[in-house]
Amino acid sequence: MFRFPAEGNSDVSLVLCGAAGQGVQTVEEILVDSLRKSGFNVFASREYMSRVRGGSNSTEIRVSSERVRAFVDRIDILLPLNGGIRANIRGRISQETLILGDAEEIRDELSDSGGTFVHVPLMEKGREAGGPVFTGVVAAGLISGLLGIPPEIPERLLREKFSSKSEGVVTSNLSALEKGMGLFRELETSGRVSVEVRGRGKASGEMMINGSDAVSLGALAGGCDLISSYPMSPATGVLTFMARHSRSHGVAVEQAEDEIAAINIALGASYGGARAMVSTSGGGLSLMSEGVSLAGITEIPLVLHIGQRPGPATGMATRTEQGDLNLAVFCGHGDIPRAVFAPGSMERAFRLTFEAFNLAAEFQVPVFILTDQYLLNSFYNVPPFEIKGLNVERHLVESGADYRRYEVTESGISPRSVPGLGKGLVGTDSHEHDEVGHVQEDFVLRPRMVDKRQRKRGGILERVFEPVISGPESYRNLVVTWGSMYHIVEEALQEARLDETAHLHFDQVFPLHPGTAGHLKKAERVIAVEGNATGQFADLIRRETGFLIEDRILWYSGLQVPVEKVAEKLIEMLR
Amino acid sequence: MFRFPAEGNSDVSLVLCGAAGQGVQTVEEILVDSLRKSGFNVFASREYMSRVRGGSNSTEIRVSSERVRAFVDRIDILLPLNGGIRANIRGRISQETLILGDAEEIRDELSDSGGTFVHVPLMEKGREAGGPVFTGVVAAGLISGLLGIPPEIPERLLREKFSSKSEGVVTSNLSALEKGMGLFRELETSGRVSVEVRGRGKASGEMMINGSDAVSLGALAGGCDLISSYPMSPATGVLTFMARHSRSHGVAVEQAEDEIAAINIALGASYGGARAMVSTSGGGLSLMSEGVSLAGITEIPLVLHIGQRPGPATGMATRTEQGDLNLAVFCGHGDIPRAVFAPGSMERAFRLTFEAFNLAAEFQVPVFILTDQYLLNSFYNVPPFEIKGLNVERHLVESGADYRRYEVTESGISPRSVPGLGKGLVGTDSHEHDEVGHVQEDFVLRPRMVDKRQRKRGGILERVFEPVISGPESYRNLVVTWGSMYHIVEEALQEARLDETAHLHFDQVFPLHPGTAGHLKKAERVIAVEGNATGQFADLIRRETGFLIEDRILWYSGLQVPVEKVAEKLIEMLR
Amino acid sequence: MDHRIYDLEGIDVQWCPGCGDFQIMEALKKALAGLDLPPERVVLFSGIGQAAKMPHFMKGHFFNGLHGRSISNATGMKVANRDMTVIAIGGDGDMYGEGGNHFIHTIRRNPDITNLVHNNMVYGLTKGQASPTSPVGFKTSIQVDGVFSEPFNPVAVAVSMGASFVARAFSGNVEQTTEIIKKAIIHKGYSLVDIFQPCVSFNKVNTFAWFKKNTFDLSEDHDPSDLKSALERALEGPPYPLGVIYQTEGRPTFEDSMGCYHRDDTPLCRRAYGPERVEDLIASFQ
Amino acid sequence: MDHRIYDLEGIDVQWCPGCGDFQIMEALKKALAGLDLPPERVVLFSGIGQAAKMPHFMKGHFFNGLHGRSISNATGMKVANRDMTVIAIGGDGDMYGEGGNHFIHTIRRNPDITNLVHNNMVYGLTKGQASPTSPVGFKTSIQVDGVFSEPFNPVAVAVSMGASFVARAFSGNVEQTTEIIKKAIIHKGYSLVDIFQPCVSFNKVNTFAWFKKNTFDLSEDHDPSDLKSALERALEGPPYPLGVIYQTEGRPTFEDSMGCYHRDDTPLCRRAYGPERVEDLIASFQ
Ligand SMILES: Cc1ncc(C[n+]2csc(CCOP(=O)(O)OP(=O)(O)O)c2C)c(N)n1
Ligand SMILES: Cc1ncc(C[n+]2csc(CCOP(=O)(O)OP(=O)(O)O)c2C)c(N)n1
Ligand code: SF4
Ligand code: SF4
Ligand SMILES: [Mg+2]
Ligand SMILES: [Mg+2]
Repeated sequence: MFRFPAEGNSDVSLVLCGAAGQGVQTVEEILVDSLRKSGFNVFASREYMSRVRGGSNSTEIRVSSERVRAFVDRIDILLPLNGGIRANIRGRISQETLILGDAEEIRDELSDSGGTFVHVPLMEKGREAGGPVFTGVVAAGLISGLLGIPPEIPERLLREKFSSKSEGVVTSNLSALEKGMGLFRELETSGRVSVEVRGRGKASGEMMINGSDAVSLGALAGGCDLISSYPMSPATGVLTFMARHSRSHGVAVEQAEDEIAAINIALGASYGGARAMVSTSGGGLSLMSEGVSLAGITEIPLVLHIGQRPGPATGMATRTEQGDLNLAVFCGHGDIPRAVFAPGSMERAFRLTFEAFNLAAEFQVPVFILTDQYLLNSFYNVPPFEIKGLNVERHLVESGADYRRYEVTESGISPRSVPGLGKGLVGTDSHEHDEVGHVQEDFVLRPRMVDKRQRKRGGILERVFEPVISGPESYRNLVVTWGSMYHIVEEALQEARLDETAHLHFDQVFPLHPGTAGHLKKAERVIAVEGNATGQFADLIRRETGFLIEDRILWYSGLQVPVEKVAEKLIEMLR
Repeated sequence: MFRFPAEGNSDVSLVLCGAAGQGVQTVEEILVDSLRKSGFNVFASREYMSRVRGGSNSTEIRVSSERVRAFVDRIDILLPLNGGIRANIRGRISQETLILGDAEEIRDELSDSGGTFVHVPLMEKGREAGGPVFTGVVAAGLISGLLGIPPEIPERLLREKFSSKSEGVVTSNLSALEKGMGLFRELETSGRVSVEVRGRGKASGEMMINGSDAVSLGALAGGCDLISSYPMSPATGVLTFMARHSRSHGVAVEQAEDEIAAINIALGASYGGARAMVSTSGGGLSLMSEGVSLAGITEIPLVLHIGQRPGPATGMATRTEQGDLNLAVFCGHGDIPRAVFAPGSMERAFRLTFEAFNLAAEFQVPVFILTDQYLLNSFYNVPPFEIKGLNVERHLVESGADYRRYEVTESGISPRSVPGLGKGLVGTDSHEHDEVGHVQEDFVLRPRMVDKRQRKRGGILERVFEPVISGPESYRNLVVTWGSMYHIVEEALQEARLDETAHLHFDQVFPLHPGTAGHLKKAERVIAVEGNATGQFADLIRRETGFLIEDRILWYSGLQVPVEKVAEKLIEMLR
Repeated sequence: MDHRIYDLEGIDVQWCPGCGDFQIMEALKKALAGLDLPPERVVLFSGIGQAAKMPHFMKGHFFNGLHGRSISNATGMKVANRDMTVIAIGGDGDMYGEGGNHFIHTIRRNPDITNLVHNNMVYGLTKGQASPTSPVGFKTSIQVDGVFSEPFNPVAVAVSMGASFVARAFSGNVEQTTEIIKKAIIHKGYSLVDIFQPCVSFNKVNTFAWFKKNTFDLSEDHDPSDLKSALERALEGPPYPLGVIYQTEGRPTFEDSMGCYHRDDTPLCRRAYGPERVEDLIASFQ
Repeated sequence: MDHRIYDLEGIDVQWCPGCGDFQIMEALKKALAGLDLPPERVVLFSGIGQAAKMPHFMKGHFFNGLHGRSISNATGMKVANRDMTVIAIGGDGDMYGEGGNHFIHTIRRNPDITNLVHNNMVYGLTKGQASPTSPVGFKTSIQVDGVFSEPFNPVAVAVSMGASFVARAFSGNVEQTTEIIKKAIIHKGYSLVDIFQPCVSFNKVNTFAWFKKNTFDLSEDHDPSDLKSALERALEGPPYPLGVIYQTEGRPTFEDSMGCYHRDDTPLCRRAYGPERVEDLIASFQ
């Protein structure tokens, strides 16, 4: 008999998989929503192929009494909706895996997979409910039953979802759901499975949100007035979110002809006083490099959201990696002050995107938010974002008649006005320029202006966010991470139960917090965990602090590294 | 009385200046050519404004019995052809400066400059010779006389130059030249000036070449078949050179609509078997970043010549800086093996560009040549480039029927074929791909392919050029430079006469030679001299070796740092 | 030649069932085979998008490059080796959006390449955003209030620029599309074939039925060498005429103008320059 | 309003004596003053090139950005603040070469900006390479055997795309140029004014005299609202007609379509959102 959570775990890891366009996403939506509304802690992470139909995509859903925020390898229950199950899923099936599948569809594909296959007649029940399209909802019903979700919750969701459709559609869906629950009751009666996740009730008032929406909310909260971008996975979600709320929330949204137009429209708008952003991936940022350089010399604020995916070039378009750190820190020609954030959680994605707009406005520099496909397409429940105490700082002044856009100041920051805000004329120039903004070939002015811009680095450094340290206060080993690796390593460390090992996580990767070297030097052994092939962050740390992190756990398969793999490697290295 | 070379110098530094389009360039050409043909060692360096007419440009010409290869601040003789002399020239005039100018044109502009103004009626003599356009040639005659150039040399040059023009034009020019020489004889008779540079005769068989032409020759020698680029100062010279010799030397030349097309045409051609290059500046490289990334994953060889100028953005379009090192090393998204050369002399510009083609072909990676406006627009005499022993290695194989373009090998290098060379099909892909080149979303294949590409870093590192060390073998102080800074610092060290100080120069800046740290650690004090605002190379050294070069002499005025300034700062720091 | 010579075995074609891309691939294979061109003579270039995946589904040399840049890659290839038949394939976003500048300037250059644009009036691969050719009012997840910008008419722009070969086809008519592609390949110079292609997943407006209804064959008596009437035809629609809209013969090609072929016809990959190539130039600096 | 209100004192205008750019600047100043627009209402955008230096030589707000990108910058500005008169200035290389893709797509978008292109058929600032509009055969230091590619006809492309205002002018005729620029500014939507401009330093073919000889005023009876005859006019030449070639009124502008103005007319720089703006959205995730 299968009991979940299994011995030693507090969560159940359920994986749905199936062809694109075959309803996996519907099942996922109903389940995730129902689970959260039932008060479970839920984590869900999607991986999908770069194609529209067919193939095989999957979603991992972890259900727990504790908070869950990371991707694991382990599959407790696998629910394949279609055949053609891919190696990345097969390889995760163990003796402990219960596979609930319809033999009519899956046939003997998984017979030698090592898991226990239990036939559930999803398709037949779907047909009974009204046709093959309802198979997914049958599956949702089965799982709802399994996890003990009160039936009225998914029922209500289905009613809402199909409220605009005919009564017949609603009835068929409800019937499919009920048939799925019936399948569970049969399983239960047969005594083959039992699931009990305790602790329901706490998460029901929380937000269930993914990285893409967290970044978008942060941007809107930060006063974003305009986004112009070119669609590119995995960064398109932010553009889509903004488009959806464009009219209701007063934000201008443009899908440009290419990334170069996108950044230049954004810079033109920012020059005109809009709080502007772009959202793209590494390839788009490569194309925007010249625009970043323009932002550098013109001192026009700009927020760039970069959703990383494996490169070089097209790489793996719908997959994940942390391979664009070097590009974010160094793109554009010439010396350009900037800041780069890399949030490790939904809360930080929201908060740092919010902060990015203020920082960009205050220092008149480009500010990057580095996320990745994994973070953007993962969901979990979080307490509602706190907005009290946050202020949108526009950092604009009315210009006087003799306004000088590039007045040289001690901080390097020139009071910023925009056309139409005051009496003065506002000039901006991509050449080296004088205080008014006119091009000059003056070899005394040039270093003065360079120095003025470089002085802003000091101010940016004062605002830098501290890295987060967790684990024992006095540690011998220190694991260093950035961006989406945060929760993976947090959980891996819990699982690995390593003594004297702490975790130092960076949500801001450039500039580095001045305390960085101090933390590193306290450890006897430092290990970087990164999602790229060379250890870009470890190299950056060495550049900034001189500290060499020799031990690196580097992962670049295209999928996020699972908790267990990190734990395993850490144990190997540290025990 | 003025005597040149002045006490303590072995060279005379002559500066010509005047408005664009006013003949400064003609004077410069005649003089430089005549001097070299007379056997003098000559160095000439041009600085010019980003405009077509007017303004004030200048050329420094150093004439010496020893080799001269660097820019100095000192002006021994100033010859202004027009008024409107700019601050960067005025500021260099000292009590030792002899100004030969026509009061009719210069008026009292330089009366409080500190130098000694001697009126020479250049304009009147020009008019006598045939009109104001001949003023420049009069000036050339004056200087020829002054430096003791045998008259027949400039005469012959003028005859050649105007051979296609009417006899009248030739006669007027020769008459102007003679009148100029007459002016010198008057000066001499008056006993006010005497010049004697010894050591004539040695340089006459040498090449007089600038950086732009040295890079171009290196490319042609390296087998360059195609260059596609978009004009951008200071990199256009290479494109122009190739265009001039396109038919005679069998190279395809295309001015593309933009830099993105330029690099993609080059990559298409390289895929097809051409040895291809692009030439651009930092802004163009920003735009090409995505193309660099494409070269990375497709493993298509490409040579990129980057003529640096001050940034960010448009910056100072016709000026010099070393500000694009970060971009060259890190541009493009994802992890991309590459090599970056930064030649410090004409010989190295030739040789390293040559090598770049072989290296790119062998490792199937992008190879960068980082130069700058200073190097590209400076001339000096060098012994004829040695081509014996150099071989163009195409590194191509005939494909068999089952050819696999991305065969995984131990070295990471897959034997490269191109369409039409053999029986096989040649596939290439910007996605992660299998050995044949087809896109695959395979999480086992992905790291295998990443590792294959990364293994090439090992091979590239084996080929790395050693840094050049000069000065005492056991040193306490070490000055570190790269690129065009080489000769400046060489001369500055001679001038500064610092004990126990050596000079470590890098012609290849990425990857770094494994011996780098060893050299650095031997010194008690290390000083980097760079032409940018942050010390990009010093930061890169720290990233690669952990060694922090705290002392940095950074120069970013837009003009090349003169020898004296470096000497002065080094003395300040080291004495 | 049997067009199945172009089949790639054991592959998983990633297009949606019912997508017009299948038929375009069929037409291309038939056109190539019909011209007796074996896969070893053909180089397929593409960018990124659904259409651009084609080189992974059929035989040939191939270069699947960046989004929007394939005609530049193809132009370089054609210079490197004039013996090859060069085809550049992509979607409307790829060729007219991201790659718009190369589209214009490749027309000006006139390399002997054939450019097939699968014009489904939508971004397929990235799941349904508007493309430059989407009709005004077309609603998507980003164009929530419907497309605002005027659609791009590639045929009209190409004709107004005097492109040397401009045609429009519809994937639903494989036979005609095959014939048009053949003509495009035979044409010496840049040939644009804009191919209407239904995207069953994301374009519920410009469907197979819509294209069927809104297209018609150019009458036999259209003279594609007549620029004026070609322009009229290019601006016409809906319904849109299908066929060769404009063609002008005899314009020299880009690659033939390149200095590298002035004295030597050898493809660049077979050249064997040594450094002695610069001896004369070194001397000229002495 | 006296156009000298636009004069900037104490500056060194960097154009060559005799360059057509001077006259275009004069025409622009006169047009603005003629429309009673003070410099505080006007924002000048430009890229890089000789033409693009103009904002440094006259009064106004200005944004002198990158080579080729100014119309994108200008579009963003117009969204940020619809009260401003936005002019984008550049050369033929800037607007049709490096910026070619933005040219096409800005036409589609139709923001209310005026685009002045100083078409001297050469790259001036970089010393004489061919531009997209250089005539075939034009010899330069790079096009040593003469230009090979067909010249770009911006007017024909713009008209064939249905740009809402398309005109051609000649710098030598300041009065007519002034009138055309006025109309372009008044026109609500994207207006292209392609202005023939002699470059005395680098274009010895298309000189003042050449332009004079090869242009003529559009007759009074040309109806710029008639697309068909506009297209004919656009393709005509040499000699080339000068004047407003095509104009269509009433097309909505890009900026007016933006969601940010759906409920609120305030320019974006004056908005005062606080984070409470997302309260409802946060709730929707609960
Ligand atoms: C530089 C860059 N930007 C964006 C993308 C994402 N992208 C891939 S395909 C595509 C559009 C596809 O549309 P289309 O070219 O019309 O082809 P279709 O899928 O419709 O055949 C986009 C935006 C990318 N790969 N590269
Ligand atoms: C990205 C980039 N590429 C190239 C350049 C160099 N560049 C500056 S202006 C120019 C062309 C100028 O020609 P045009 O736009 O016709 O203006 P004109 O000088 O003729 O008025 C070029 C190639 C640049 N500044 N930026
Ligand atoms: S998404 Fe559209 S274009 Fe892409 S394969 Fe499917 S139907 Fe074809
Ligand atoms: S180079 Fe030509 S375009 Fe530039 S200012 Fe001189 S004449 Fe005018
Ligand atoms: Mg499409
Ligand atoms: Mg021009």
